[in-house]
Amino acid sequence: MLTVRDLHVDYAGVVALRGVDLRVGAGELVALVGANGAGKSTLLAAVSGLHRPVRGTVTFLDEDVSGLPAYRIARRGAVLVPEGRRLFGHQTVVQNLLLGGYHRTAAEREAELARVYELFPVLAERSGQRAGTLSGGEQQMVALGRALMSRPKLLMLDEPSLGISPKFTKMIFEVLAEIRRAGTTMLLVEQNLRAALELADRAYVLQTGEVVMSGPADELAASDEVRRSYLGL
Amino acid sequence: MSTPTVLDRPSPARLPVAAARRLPSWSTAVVILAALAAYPLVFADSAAHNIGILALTFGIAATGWNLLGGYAGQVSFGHALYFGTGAYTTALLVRQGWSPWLAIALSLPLAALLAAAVGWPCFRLRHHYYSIATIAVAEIVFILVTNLPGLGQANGWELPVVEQSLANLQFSLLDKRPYYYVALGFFCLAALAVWLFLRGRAGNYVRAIRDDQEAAAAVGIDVHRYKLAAAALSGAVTALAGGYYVMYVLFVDPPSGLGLDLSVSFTLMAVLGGVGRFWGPLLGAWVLVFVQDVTRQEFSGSGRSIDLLLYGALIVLVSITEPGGLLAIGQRLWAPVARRLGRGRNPETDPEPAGSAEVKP
Amino acid sequence: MTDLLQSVVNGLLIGAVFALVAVGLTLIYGVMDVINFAHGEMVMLGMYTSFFAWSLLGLDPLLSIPLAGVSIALTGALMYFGAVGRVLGRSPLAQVIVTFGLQVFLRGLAQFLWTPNTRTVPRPWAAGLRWEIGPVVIGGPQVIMAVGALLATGAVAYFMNRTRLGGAVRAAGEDPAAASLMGIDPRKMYALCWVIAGLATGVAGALLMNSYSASPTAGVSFVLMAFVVVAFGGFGSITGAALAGLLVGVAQGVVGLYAPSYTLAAALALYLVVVLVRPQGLLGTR
Amino acid sequence: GGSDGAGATDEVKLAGLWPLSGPNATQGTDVLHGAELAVEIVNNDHPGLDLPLGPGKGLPGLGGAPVKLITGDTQGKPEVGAGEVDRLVTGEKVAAVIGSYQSGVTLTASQRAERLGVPFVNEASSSVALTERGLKWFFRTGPTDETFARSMFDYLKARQAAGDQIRSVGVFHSNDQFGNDGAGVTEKVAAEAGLPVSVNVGFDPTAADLGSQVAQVRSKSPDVLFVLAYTDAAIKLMKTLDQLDYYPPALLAYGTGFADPAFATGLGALADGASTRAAWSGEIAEKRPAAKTVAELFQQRYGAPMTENSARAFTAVLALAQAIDTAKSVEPAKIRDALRGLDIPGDKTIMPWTGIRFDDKGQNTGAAGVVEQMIEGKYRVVFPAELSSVQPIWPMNKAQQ
Amino acid sequence: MTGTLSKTGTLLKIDNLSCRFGGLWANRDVSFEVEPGAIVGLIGPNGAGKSTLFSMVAGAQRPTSGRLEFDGRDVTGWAPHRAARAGVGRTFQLMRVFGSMSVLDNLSTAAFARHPRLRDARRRAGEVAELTGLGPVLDSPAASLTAAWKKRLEMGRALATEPKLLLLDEVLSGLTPTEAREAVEIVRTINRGGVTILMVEHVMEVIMPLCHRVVVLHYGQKISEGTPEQVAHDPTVVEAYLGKAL
Ligand SMILES: Nc1ncnc2c1ncn2[C@@H]1O[C@H](COP(=O)(O)OP(=O)(O)OP(=O)(O)O)[C@@H](O)[C@H]1O
Ligand SMILES: Nc1ncnc2c1ncn2[C@@H]1O[C@H](COP(=O)(O)OP(=O)(O)OP(=O)(O)O)[C@@H](O)[C@H]1O
Ligand SMILES: [Mg+2]
Ligand SMILES: [Mg+2]
Repeated sequence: MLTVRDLHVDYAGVVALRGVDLRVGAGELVALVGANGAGKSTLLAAVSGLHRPVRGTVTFLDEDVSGLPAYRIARRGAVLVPEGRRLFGHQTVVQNLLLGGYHRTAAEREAELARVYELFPVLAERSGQRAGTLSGGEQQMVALGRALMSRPKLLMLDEPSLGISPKFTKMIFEVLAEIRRAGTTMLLVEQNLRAALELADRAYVLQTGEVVMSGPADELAASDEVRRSYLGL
Repeated sequence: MSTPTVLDRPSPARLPVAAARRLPSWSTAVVILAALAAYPLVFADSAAHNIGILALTFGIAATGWNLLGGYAGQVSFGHALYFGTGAYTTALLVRQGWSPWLAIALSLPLAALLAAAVGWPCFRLRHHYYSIATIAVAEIVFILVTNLPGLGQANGWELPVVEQSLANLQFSLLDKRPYYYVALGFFCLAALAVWLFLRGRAGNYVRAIRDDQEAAAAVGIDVHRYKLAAAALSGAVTALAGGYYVMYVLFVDPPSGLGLDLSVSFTLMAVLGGVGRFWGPLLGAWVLVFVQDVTRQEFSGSGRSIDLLLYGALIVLVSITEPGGLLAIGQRLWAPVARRLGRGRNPETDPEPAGSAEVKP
Repeated sequence: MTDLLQSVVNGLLIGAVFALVAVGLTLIYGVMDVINFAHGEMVMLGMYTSFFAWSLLGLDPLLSIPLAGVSIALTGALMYFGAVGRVLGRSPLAQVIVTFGLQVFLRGLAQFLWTPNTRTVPRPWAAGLRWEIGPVVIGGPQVIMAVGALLATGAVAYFMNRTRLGGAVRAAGEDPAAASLMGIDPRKMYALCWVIAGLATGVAGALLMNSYSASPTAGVSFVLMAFVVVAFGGFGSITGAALAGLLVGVAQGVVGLYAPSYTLAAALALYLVVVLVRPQGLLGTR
Repeated sequence: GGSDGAGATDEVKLAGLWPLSGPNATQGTDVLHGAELAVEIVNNDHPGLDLPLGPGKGLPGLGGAPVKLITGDTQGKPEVGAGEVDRLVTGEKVAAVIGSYQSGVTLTASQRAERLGVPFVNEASSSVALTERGLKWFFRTGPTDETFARSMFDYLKARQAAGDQIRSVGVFHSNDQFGNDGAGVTEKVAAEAGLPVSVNVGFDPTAADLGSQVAQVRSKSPDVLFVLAYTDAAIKLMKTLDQLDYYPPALLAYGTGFADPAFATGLGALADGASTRAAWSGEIAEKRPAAKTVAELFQQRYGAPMTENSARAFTAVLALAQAIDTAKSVEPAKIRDALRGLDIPGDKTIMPWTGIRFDDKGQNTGAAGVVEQMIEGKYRVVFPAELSSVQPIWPMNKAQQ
Repeated sequence: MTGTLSKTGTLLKIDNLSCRFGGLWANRDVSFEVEPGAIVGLIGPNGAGKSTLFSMVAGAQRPTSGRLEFDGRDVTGWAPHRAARAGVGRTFQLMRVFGSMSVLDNLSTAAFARHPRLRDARRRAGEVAELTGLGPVLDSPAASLTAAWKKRLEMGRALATEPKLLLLDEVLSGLTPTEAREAVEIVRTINRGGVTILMVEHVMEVIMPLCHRVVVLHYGQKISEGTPEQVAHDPTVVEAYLGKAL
């Protein structure tokens, strides 16, 4: 579904990604792990069009999307839940959610809204509240719900558990599992490595802008290198 | 202690070069001042001197503005108020027979006090709210001076023509170099005052306030107090420009001493030259005065405003091509040369704080 | 007493016009965070459009409203694509200065193209109307301008707050990157924002021709007041601008009765007092 | 005039400083056109024209040297005007300066000329204060506001004699040098005439709305309203009077905005009834052959009728040229002396004046004003009676019907 | 606002502190104490009021009611810069570095609080940089740092003011377990240097080994307090915060 080939990205001349290759098959949940500053967010930003790669190609659904602006990639069905949630704080919960389904028909949006409310009943209660005043966990649910509103073919998540209480984190992972059962392909960046590797089919380890390891998630979780460098065991 | 991770990473030291805009070194200052001192000798005609005098005078005002608006981040659109304080105080006292030197000197603390008094309530306001409030205050004073008896009202004041001497700050109009060198002296004074303020703790403090007020308070900075301090010095410096300007023109009325256009032009000069850069305002003032003068002389005779057309277009073009101001353009052009000369260091280069790649207004 | 009443009515009517002029300004501020110094010039261009519609086509200013609206909407798009859109993402000051350059440029352009002459529509249709309610005389143009202003302000407010597209414009304003992740093209939304601001401003210009004269500097008298109205109402709040416009208008009217030289000063002072108590303006949120 | 004598001398450079951009650029350009036409008449042969230097080419006193007008833009700003004097005197080495329309600009520009020791001839600034400063290089060809005020009060006296009731006057003035000084003069002359000033309203020239200011005038209902306003405000005022349906019995303006052609064209019928003082009038020009010829030349050249402003500039330039010709020198001091001794009779001008002769303050004692009223879209002279051809309409709103 | 000042056994005494935003009580009658030299954890669900409590202690938020005592003085309602000078250092949950300034200038700006002279402040900044491992980025503009570095800078900057009490708001989140472990070491070192620490963190792996004592907030109220073990097994905490026992 998604193929990244030889991707190079830099920030004003400073290299952030150097020749990354990555593949996500339809229906897969792929985890992307690595230290701080390894380039995980950069990779997601490049795939979703927020950041323009210097070199390399991103192919999504057999089409080359490298260099397309973010909104066009989003319309093709590759949707990112960005670092820091990025809600529209001045708009209400329901307005945020509806913006998620901006390009769908009114009927589709209504149907999707009902599905999101089913996944996150709290959001139905809070639908009229301004998103900026929600608690961190609730905001994360809105961010996730907003991305689901467009019925993405590929859902990319950047550290969904960051700053979230343990109880909520657990809940979010449960929801992710459910979304996945419903057939959505996912690319997940997560520092909570144990949970991520538990959930994922496959994983890539990123280091200094390069993929240093990849493979089935359970194998990676068991590897010495990962246990030592990332899990601190 | 330990570095953040066991893993190798791109060295952060290779991140885009120094954001930390450093203050100018002594050597830069000496070179610039020497060039300024040589200017009227190289360009000998009166029109060039006139441009130099106005550029230095407005350069003082813009440098004053830059302290508050550029370094401390409090964008004032009402600085004509302090320029006017200098101009009007000087005019008032000189008309009473005072020495202009004394009159100008007295106007400085007065402007500082006024700036602090305006800042006291207005610094509660943030961002554009502050900017618009400064417009409001300056315009109210403008209207009061225009209408209340005692300050010349709308007619303004003429200053008496007296014997030409340094003591009287009046010189021959045929050879304006004395005017120029006095202006240069005043500019040095203003620049030194601003530099001394920025050099130490206060300079760090006001820049911290500009970047993040809450965080500044959290490290023990009395935000309000330092804003007031910056405003006071900024006001005094701007008043110096006003005082000298009125001695040069020998006339002041509300539009020429207190007008909104004047406030905007200080901002414009600073931004055009490079806001928050030490020499930016002077450069901006010079370019602006020059362009204004030349376009007016060359293109206004027709009464069709071609001068304004060009002037406006130029401002738009410069802002579009280089938001860091002319100084940044200059540095970019200079950089390869400097490198070839083996002096690659770029003390004032500073890109805008690195933002995300996406558009964000 | 009669005079006071008359002044209050005058103030309310002119206040509505201030509000309308301020709408475009607050819209661009609210979405783009840009103070548009060239706003007065957009009003001026709107007035010229309406004037030429009258002098060349014989259209009454009321009939030229759509034409002026569309023309200035296009001008807005041009200003966005040609200048302002190119400095997005840079320091707010850089953007302000671009709009300032546009101000000087457009004013110069108007003088270049149309000379500095003052252009007036001598007797627009609305000037034939006049109401006398008790001792108070209300001129037709004033009423037409006020009603038009309130309708246009309401329409813009409705669009921004109640429609899907308006929501997308606001979203792009709040966080363009996030908006583009929703499949919304933020640049298109910004352009749209300038178009709508231009539309409102053009309508304002045409309405103003019912009573005012077009000249290259015609925008000046409105724009300072518009700035104040926008900050007074709370940057970005359309209803706030409407409220503030009326307040400022009444303050001006009443003070004009006793101290005509201080009308502007009074409005500014009122604004200062309010904003010092409520730093975010009447209805502002940030 | 003069013959092409013994070979051409260098040209004589004169500086002309007017607001060529900014809000008063229309008037500034109009003034400039008048000055240009004068230069054209001096430099070229106009055999039949009975004006100084009309026939013949150039300045005969200087061997037929042509005059060259170098313009500077004051932008209507006093400080810019002063700077331009510097530039043109020290840079272009002009022999004398003419300018600068607005009184405030004339004030600073003439002070600069004084410091530089160059004659400054003013064409159209009427502020009384200008000639009260004891300047030695300053000359004004046009009437002062005081002269104008006296003409207007003479007119009022005549109306009283004709039976119109005039018990009080009001003043409505733009808040700037021109407006303030004019208001002061009006009050002074009104006091001399024994008429109380019941209301004196100053307004911000850039104000969007004049509603409450007019309401204030209305509340005092003066019988005559004196107005000092530039074009924009003049138009706003007339529209506001219409909308509030309030007209004072008479509205007497001090020229400027009311003399702008845009006033009549912009307002159409709404302008009817307004009166203004004038130093020149198209109607009078019809009656004088020289004035008529000049007005026609102007119309030909610029495709617009000559106005008071252009006529005044024309006259000032011609007077200055005559003085230089008499001086036979471009030396400033000699030109000044020649200006002091200048004596041009009234019929050798295009103005309804008794002539051009400067008193020791530099004021032309021959300058005078007339009063015109807008009747059916045209300004008609209504005072003094000997120059007028129509009866004034009193009260003014009768003209509206 | 009278009452005797507490004995020297307490550095920070939070006494019935409440904070209300409109109809919402972000904190309600919260009381606890922090003894000098301790590392105290503050945990609770999102929106429980932890950051608000920090803001009040640091003077950035005025309490609706209640009382704050710091180092033997009543500091209720003090302006933030006064609190900082009295010895309260804080970090911000959403990082607020001085973006246009270099990391070194960020640190020295903070160090000026105790060292008015530029040279002394620079020296202090250098010490802090070494302690927090900011050495490699000293010359970079703060805006260009990654989140993890910014958090580190937040910590260093607070430390440069030489606080008696350091308030750390989620400075260790978003780190891999290995990185977190290193950061924990830095916190320990700071603490050993005599700085008392009150920290908010959601990662129990960090809180458990580091904190001497933990306070739990829920809906603005304190629901539990004790050693990490006690708290982790408190059923109310499990129910409200952990979801399941550790
Ligand atoms: N806006 C920026 N400007 C300059 N450099 C940047 C910027 N954003 C990221 N970088 C650099 O790019 C590299 C990769 O950053 P990225 O944010 O992708 O890492 P990450 O793996 O997501 O880390 P984290 O776990 O902290 O989120 C880092 O070295 C960082 O210094
Ligand atoms: N300025 C404010 N205005 C209105 N409500 C606020 C404000 N600041 C905080 N709140 C509300 O107060 C509550 C407590 O917020 P606080 O930031 O203290 O929570 P927290 O415990 O730090 O949560 P998290 O773990 O998500 O950071 C939240 O519901 C929040 O929405
Ligand atoms: Mg990341
Ligand atoms: Mg928090």
